[in-house]
Amino acid sequence: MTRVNVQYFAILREQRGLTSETLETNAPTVSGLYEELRARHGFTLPGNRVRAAVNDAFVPQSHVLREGDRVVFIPPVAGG
Amino acid sequence: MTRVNVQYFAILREQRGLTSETLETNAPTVSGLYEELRARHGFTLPGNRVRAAVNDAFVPQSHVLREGDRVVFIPPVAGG
Amino acid sequence: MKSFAISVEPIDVAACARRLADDRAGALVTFEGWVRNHNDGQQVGSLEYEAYAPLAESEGERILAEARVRFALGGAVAVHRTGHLKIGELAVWVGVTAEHRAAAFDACRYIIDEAKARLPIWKKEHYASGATAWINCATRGEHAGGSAT
Amino acid sequence: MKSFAISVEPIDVAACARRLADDRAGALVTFEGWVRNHNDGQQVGSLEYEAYAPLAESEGERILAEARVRFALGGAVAVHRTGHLKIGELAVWVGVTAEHRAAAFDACRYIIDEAKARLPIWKKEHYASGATAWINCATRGEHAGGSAT
Repeated sequence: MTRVNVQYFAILREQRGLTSETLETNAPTVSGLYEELRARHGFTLPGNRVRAAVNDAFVPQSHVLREGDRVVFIPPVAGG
Repeated sequence: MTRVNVQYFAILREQRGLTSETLETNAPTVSGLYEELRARHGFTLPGNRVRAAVNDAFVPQSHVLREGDRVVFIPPVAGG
Repeated sequence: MKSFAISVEPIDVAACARRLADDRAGALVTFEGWVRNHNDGQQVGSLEYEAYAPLAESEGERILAEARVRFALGGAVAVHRTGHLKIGELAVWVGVTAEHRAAAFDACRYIIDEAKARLPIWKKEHYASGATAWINCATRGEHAGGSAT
Repeated sequence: MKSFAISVEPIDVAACARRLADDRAGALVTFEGWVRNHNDGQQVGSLEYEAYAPLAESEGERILAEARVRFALGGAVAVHRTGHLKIGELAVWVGVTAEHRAAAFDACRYIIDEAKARLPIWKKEHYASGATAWINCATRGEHAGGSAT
């Protein structure tokens, strides 16, 4: 199990009902963690529409989680 | 003879030494008037580098002068 | 002071412009993004901006650095507001100086285009009806950090 | 008040921008032309601007009207200073609003490009050496009223 802190913004924050939480996961990667949380909380955004950041830097979906990581899932931005 | 008022700006004002004058001319057009004044006052700008305005509107070089016209000869502008 | 900032306070345009004063510069081009009273045919009553601030600021600095490499600039400063904004309020300010105006126009446009496409900043429209919507979250749009080119 | 003005007084940027406030506009792009401390490799100490004001104002209004026809604008305002200006002083200000930023950028650039090429406004550089020169008067450059395209 890996312990990570997850922060939520915008639509994910509203669907989760909180701004951050610390949790333990068996998911090896950030994409695995998103799918786990999506199933648990009913996030409407599919994983391929969400980017990820770890410790305040963008990371690829295949990024491997480490103990203590701060993870942020980033919904599509407003753009135009 | 046609009586016109001539206003000078920038390098023409400095070369003429005044900002406006009223004078009588036999020149039928603005370009003829410029050549007359250029010969008299030693303006360095050739006629093809000077535009003309009459009564505060741009006119072609062939514009025919009328009694009472206010004529301005326009040196090249600063541009860029 | 940082060149790119996220601000919860109203943006002080005069103070931003003063930071760009430069005797070698002949041109200042600025962009202001204002809260519009409509979008996609709907009446908008107000707009909420939410930012993932640490990453928005580092990505914003990266965009300004890219602009300095691409264009012959003097200075470049940008500020993005967060919070609940009213119609007409200033949401984002970008200012760029250069010796010549072409570089200033190109760089200012580059910065705002990249900022809109790449910064993790979201907006929620509040409509006259009382409904709200996170823009692009559930529909179209680029991902933060995606390329806009 | 006129949309295009020649001003012997310092340009009040905040007042100009206030005239463009518009709840339907999402973008304001501004251009400021500042007196640079150098030009073509020479140190410049100050700059004198002289305008044939009535024609500069009517031609300036024509340029703003052209921009309104070509681009989807909200408002457009421009002011050109005359007189003897110091380094860093504001010589010309152009502000354009639009629903969307692309039109505001394009229109602002159009207006300043046309203004520089077409308005009967001349500038005289004063150099550190004490020498002076009317820019372009005796050398290169467009004629006032000529097309810049």
